[in-house]
Amino acid sequence: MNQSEENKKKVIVRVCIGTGGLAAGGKEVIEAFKKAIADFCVDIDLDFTCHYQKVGCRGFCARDVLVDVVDGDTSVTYQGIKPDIAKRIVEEHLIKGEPVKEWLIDDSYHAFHAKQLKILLKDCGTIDPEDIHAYVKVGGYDAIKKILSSMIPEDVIAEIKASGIRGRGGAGFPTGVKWEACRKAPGDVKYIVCNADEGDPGAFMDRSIIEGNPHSVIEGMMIAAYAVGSNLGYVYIRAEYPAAVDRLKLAMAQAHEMGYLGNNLFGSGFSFDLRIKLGAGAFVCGEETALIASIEGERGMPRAKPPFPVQKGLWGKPTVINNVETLSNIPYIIRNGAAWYSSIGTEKSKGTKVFALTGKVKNTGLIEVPMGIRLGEIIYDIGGGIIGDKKFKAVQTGGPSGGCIPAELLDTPVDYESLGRVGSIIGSGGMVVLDETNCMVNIAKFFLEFTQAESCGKCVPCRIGTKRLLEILDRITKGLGREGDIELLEGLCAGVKSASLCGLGQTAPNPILSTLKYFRSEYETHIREKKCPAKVCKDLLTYSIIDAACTGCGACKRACPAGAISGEKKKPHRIDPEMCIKCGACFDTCKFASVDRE
Amino acid sequence: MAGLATVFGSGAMTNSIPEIVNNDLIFVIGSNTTETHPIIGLKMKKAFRKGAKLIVADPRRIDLVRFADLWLRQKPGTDVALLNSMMHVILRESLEDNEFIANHAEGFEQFRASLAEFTPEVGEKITGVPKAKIREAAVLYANAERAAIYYTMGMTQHTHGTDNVFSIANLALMTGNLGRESVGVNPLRGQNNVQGASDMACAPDVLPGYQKVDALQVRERFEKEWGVVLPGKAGLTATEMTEAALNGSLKAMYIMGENPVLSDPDMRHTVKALKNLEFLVVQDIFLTETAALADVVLPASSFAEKDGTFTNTERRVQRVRKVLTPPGDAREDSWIIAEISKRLGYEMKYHAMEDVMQEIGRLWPAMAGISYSRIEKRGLQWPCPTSDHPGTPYLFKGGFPRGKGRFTTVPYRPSAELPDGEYPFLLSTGRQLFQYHTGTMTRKTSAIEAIAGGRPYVEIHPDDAARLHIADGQKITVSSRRGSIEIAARITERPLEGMVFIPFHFTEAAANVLTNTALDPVCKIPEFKVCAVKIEVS
Amino acid sequence: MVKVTIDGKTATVPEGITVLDAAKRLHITIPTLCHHPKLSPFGGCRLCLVEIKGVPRPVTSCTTPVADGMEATTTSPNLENLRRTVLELVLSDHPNDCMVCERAGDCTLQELAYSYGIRENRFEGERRTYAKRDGNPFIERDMEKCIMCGRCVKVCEEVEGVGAIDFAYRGFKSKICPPFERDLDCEFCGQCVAVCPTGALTGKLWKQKGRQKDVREVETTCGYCGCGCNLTLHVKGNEVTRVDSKAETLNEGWLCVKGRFGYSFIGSTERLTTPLIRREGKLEPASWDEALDYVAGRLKGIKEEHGSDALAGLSSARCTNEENYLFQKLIRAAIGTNNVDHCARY
Amino acid sequence: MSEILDDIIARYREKDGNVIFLLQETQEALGYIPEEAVGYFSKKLEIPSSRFFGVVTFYSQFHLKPRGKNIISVCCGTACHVKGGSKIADRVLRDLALSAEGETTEDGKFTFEIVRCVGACSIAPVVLVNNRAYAEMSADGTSKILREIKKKESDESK
Repeated sequence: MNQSEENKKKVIVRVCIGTGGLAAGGKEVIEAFKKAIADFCVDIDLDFTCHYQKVGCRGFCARDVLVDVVDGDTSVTYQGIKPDIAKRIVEEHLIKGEPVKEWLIDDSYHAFHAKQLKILLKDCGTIDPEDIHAYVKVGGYDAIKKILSSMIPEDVIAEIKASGIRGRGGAGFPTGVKWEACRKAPGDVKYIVCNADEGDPGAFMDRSIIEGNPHSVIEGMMIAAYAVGSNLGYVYIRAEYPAAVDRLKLAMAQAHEMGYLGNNLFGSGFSFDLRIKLGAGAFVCGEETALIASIEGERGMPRAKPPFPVQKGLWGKPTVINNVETLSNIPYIIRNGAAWYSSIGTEKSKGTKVFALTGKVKNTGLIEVPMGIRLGEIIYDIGGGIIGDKKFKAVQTGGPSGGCIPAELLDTPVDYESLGRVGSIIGSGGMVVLDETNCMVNIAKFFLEFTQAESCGKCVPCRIGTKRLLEILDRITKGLGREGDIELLEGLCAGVKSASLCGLGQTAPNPILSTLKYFRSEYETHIREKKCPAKVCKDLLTYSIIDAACTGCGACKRACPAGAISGEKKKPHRIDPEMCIKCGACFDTCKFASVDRE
Repeated sequence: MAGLATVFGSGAMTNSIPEIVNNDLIFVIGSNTTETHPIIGLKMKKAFRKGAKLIVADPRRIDLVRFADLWLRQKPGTDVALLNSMMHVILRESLEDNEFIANHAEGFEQFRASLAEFTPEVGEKITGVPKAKIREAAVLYANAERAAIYYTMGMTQHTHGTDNVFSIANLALMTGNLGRESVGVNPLRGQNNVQGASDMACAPDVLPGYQKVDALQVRERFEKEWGVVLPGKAGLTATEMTEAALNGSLKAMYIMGENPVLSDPDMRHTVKALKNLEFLVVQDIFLTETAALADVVLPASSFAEKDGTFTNTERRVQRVRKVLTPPGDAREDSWIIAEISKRLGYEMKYHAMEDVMQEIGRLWPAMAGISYSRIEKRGLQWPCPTSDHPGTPYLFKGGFPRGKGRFTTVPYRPSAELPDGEYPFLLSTGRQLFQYHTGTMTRKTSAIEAIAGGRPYVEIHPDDAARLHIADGQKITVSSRRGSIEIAARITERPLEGMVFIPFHFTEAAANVLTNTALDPVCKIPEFKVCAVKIEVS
Repeated sequence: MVKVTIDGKTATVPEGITVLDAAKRLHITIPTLCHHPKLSPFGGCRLCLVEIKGVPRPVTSCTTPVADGMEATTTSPNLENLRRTVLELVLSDHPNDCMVCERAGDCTLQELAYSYGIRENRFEGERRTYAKRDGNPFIERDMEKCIMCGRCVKVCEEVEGVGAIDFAYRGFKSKICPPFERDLDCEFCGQCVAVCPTGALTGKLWKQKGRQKDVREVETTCGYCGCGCNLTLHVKGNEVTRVDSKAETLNEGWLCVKGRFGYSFIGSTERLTTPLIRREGKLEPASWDEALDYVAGRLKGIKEEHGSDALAGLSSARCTNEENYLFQKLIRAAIGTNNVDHCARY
Repeated sequence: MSEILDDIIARYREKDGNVIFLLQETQEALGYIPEEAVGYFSKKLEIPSSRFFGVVTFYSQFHLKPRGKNIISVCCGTACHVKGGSKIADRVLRDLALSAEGETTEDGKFTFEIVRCVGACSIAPVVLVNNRAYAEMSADGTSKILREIKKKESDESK
């Protein structure tokens, strides 16, 4: 590098390499930029140097790969970038100064962000998660420094209590109260555990936070540790999240190097260190006591409460377990004050909540909204409505522990109490939108399949009860449902809910109960008429070809894996119902809508 | 057991089994407790769960080692050196209980001097246990609140078995670890009624209740009760009987429920002795190896076919009840004894078995308070002198029967026969979990035979096996100066290198073909635990 | 000490005990299946659920410690309904073969099904089916009857310190098995059999040896090692059909493989059933009178010829106190020598 | 193998390790959990084998048999399910001629697994091929990927 190189202006190309970004080719995009620049360098003496910044999830995964080009004070965002577009951006934008209009973000991008309030996700998509200085630059580790220099633990707890923050892992227990209980529990050795075993299908906010802003979690844990009197923390994280694990390890190493983890932090006498424990793939380990068992190296079978972990947790010592999102909020609360935080949200649910908005909405992605926003606003304003402008049917919140909320309740505010009232929960923040082509019995069955497979097997209601629930649902979707099945489901759901040992079993019936509550007629149609109104349940469907519409192109015949379709060219074809395996290949293949599914 | 009796005036477990769970330090030396006394093993495990520390001193990696905080792997036969050097450390670090010594013991000063030479360095040299571990064990034991020592035949079946027991007693006396709940010295008795058989004086020098035969007043009391004149000269011990049979001075033997052919050392020697008798009567439930040599065999009863009592290792007298009639013409042992006695002109008159118990109580005050009705539900531990006495869970609460406990100076003496060039391996013998003694009962129990029967084995260290090119399960020949057996090798890290171990239950490859008849000079116990053997690959 | 009220009855109980134990002190019975007083609490069967004032959902009384002022209810329509549901669920995954089950009449599950009068079961569906395989001669493991209470796992770990079995897999497929589902390879103490509340674990030796009727139970003391465990012999006719031990004994009901399973030697066909006298080198059957007269005659003869000390007796540490006493008395009083010893010397 | 396992044990002793750590490292090094490895750990560490087996079979991460060269994981989390993940799973089964999830093809080239949410719900349905995520997949698209891998495999073996 010669002197002139150093004097050149710096252009930053910021690329999303969250899971969505990676899957869409984030890394390849960076390589393409590098290659394009190198190619141009051969012929032209560029008047800038290009720096690359990999950032975590920016939320709008549906438009990945998202690329920011930052040139001095101006920042331009591109969406849907593929590697082959990089060359054009380099040539037209970086060299000639003309942004490439057709790939610039559009209105949907703005609409997606308009109603969001980003606290956690703000830094998540902008700072380099692999550089501790990036976090420090935006105020990172100020909160812990502030605490260590000016607050006693009880003050910290009071501040957290005043902020009103409640656990973001599912149950919504007030965080400050939990800390206080642990602080007061007798014992010299206490632990802080960060629950990053995000197991809910349809939720990925914790992963995104760790990938995008790992230091905020570490700082949150430090604050919690100081408040309860702990010197050692564990991050229990899914082994299935290798990128997040690597980020976290790197962040820990950097924090150690900077003296932010270890002994006598900032000369305060307070020491704190962290260890990582990899979860080995068991949903139930999201449950506090199962998680403790797992950290101890045991089968993740929940233990009876009381005693609660804050009294007798890891290795029998008082332990606070908070989830990633909760901990990540803590530094922001300390930095900006409890009053600021509690001004956001509703009376009982404070702050913002991150949701994974997925399913049949146009704008899928990770969103952060103030508590109290209405469901409809999320789905229509942020989510942009239903794909293909189909009819909205329900939104499933809270994963396998949650429920399905129908169209008539879209005005429901999103907070702990309101969602509870309509039979669902906020949970960890999964929000899956369903449209008219989704069968609600099938959805309930899907969740029961999940909980049944993930039941640890310790207690009877969950081990056998969820199995029996699933079997009843299965026979209903197969056209073998009987009168009385709905009542049987209701009775057993009630039993499993109140008799199960842990949260998994206690909430497993929720998807059934909420679909029964709002979509009972769908169950009845399955049972009495042996029909699936949404045309999902395979065994209740028959495929046939509408002679009048069939052109005899033969596409369906070629697609049929069972050889059930016959017919001469250019003449209407026939499906042999005996041979048909109801896979739907013909239906999907036919370009003339001549396959009838009933 | 003579050792403990000499020191304290009584030779039995000082504590009871339920006290084990409250130990905070358990020192197991020469006892494979979990295999030989499984239920006592469970109590120990319960204590470990409650936080008790465990020191195991054993040349073999026995199962208990899994639970041990400290494992001292002494060479077989070097226990005295190990214990002496532990005591050396205790004195050096002033951990002894001077108050206890002053009030309850005698002969300390002389004894103290004898320990001077047993530095941990010397201990390490003799025993092979690192001196740091010797020190650690000494400190752990001396500092514990509720320490108890447990030992069995690993201590006693040596030519210096009595010395070993003296050493254990010295250690306990020095630290004042006696006379309290969960604190004491506990020889675990190997068989269901060893304690009872000893109490009942099936022993040549005492009458029931450890009352000396040579004491005139004692004899007079018995003569009065029994109505005969009793001999005042001590008789022969079991091992002396074998010698007497060989030299012809003993002509006839009546053996009840015992199988010395398999259980005594040097099997060929034993068989020769028994064959040399003019007349041999054996009373048993099976045709044992010994019964097969008899002139008359009398069919007797199993424990389920008779009424009576057993006294377990903690001195607890418990009921045995008749639930079956003996098979065929078999009879209860007591009936047989009485019939023979009658035919010898001495009639034994009892209406019921309990009459016998009452007679015992009249002659031995420690059992005077025990009657069948009192032990209907739960047994009582002697001493129990009166019918309202609750029994005695632990001994020496107020002091020792002989007044003060006596320190005994114990020099280190090597075992009688140690490995040499010709017989380079050290053989130790003992039991395994599934079998019992000579197998008279267990080997006739088909389920046990299926899992652990008919497969005698010799444990050999992997390094030795590798050196001799022995494969696991391979038949090898083990020979001593007395005989040789063919037996399957079991390669395991349980024994020390240079050491082999054979369980003695199996007649097919009887360990006691090999063992040495050398006796402890006091107790006349043979040295089952150490002899020299060689190994040849067949 | 804390004050608790259970079903309206108030008592002062030690701090730290469970609601279940407190109820026991008040003579209130709460149904249980997985609970065992000597093992750590599990809370898996959910039968012992109770309602506690101020607690939103029922809690298991076997795991919940008492608190001062606690008010608990052990029975209510809701609780009984839950218990019934739980039992029906358990039975829906349990073979319906009490008629041939070795545990019938001694089975907690059967007892509960009986007391709740469960004849019809609302639930049906897949039942776990396992091929029976276990190559050991002591313990029959019929895991289809296993209700996953975990007592066997805990007794093996907490009491025996062995850990030969553990829970494996999860959910409906969970089962208790030796590692890699191989045959049981352990100490065969049978503690697991003793604590199993159903027919999942039984003694192989018990098989078809008799049910409750005509079986007598007699308390006695084990004839093996020096521990002196208290045994209960189950006797039918003139045969010991089973051995176990009661929980309130000194050995707490625990036994070892020999004590629990090593009893069949009693009925061995190899037992000596008649006196034998050696004639021309061979041992031949004889009558008692013949044998006893012969023995007495020979002993008397030798004594007369060589003196009392030419005779000796060797007794046994396996015989009773009374027998040993009589034996030495015979040797001393009838023969007149102190040449008497026993094998305990070793 | 014992050298690998000894190394794992050494690291286990260094950290406040546990059974799960041992197994994770073993699987990382050997690709699965062989019975002999468990026996080895059990003997060296005096932890009953039954505990290892209990843990191995509890967590879905662990495998008792070697897995195929290529791991095809179809996500069947909620978002993927509502967008047709199960159809993709059916197709993979058919293409690889397997009868159930979790199986490995006879030639050892492919293992097919259903995973419960990989946390990439906004790009559902997702298929992971050797841990690389493919966004918004279809049954046909998956078939195409499988064909490509098969071709590459057969080219390599030539």
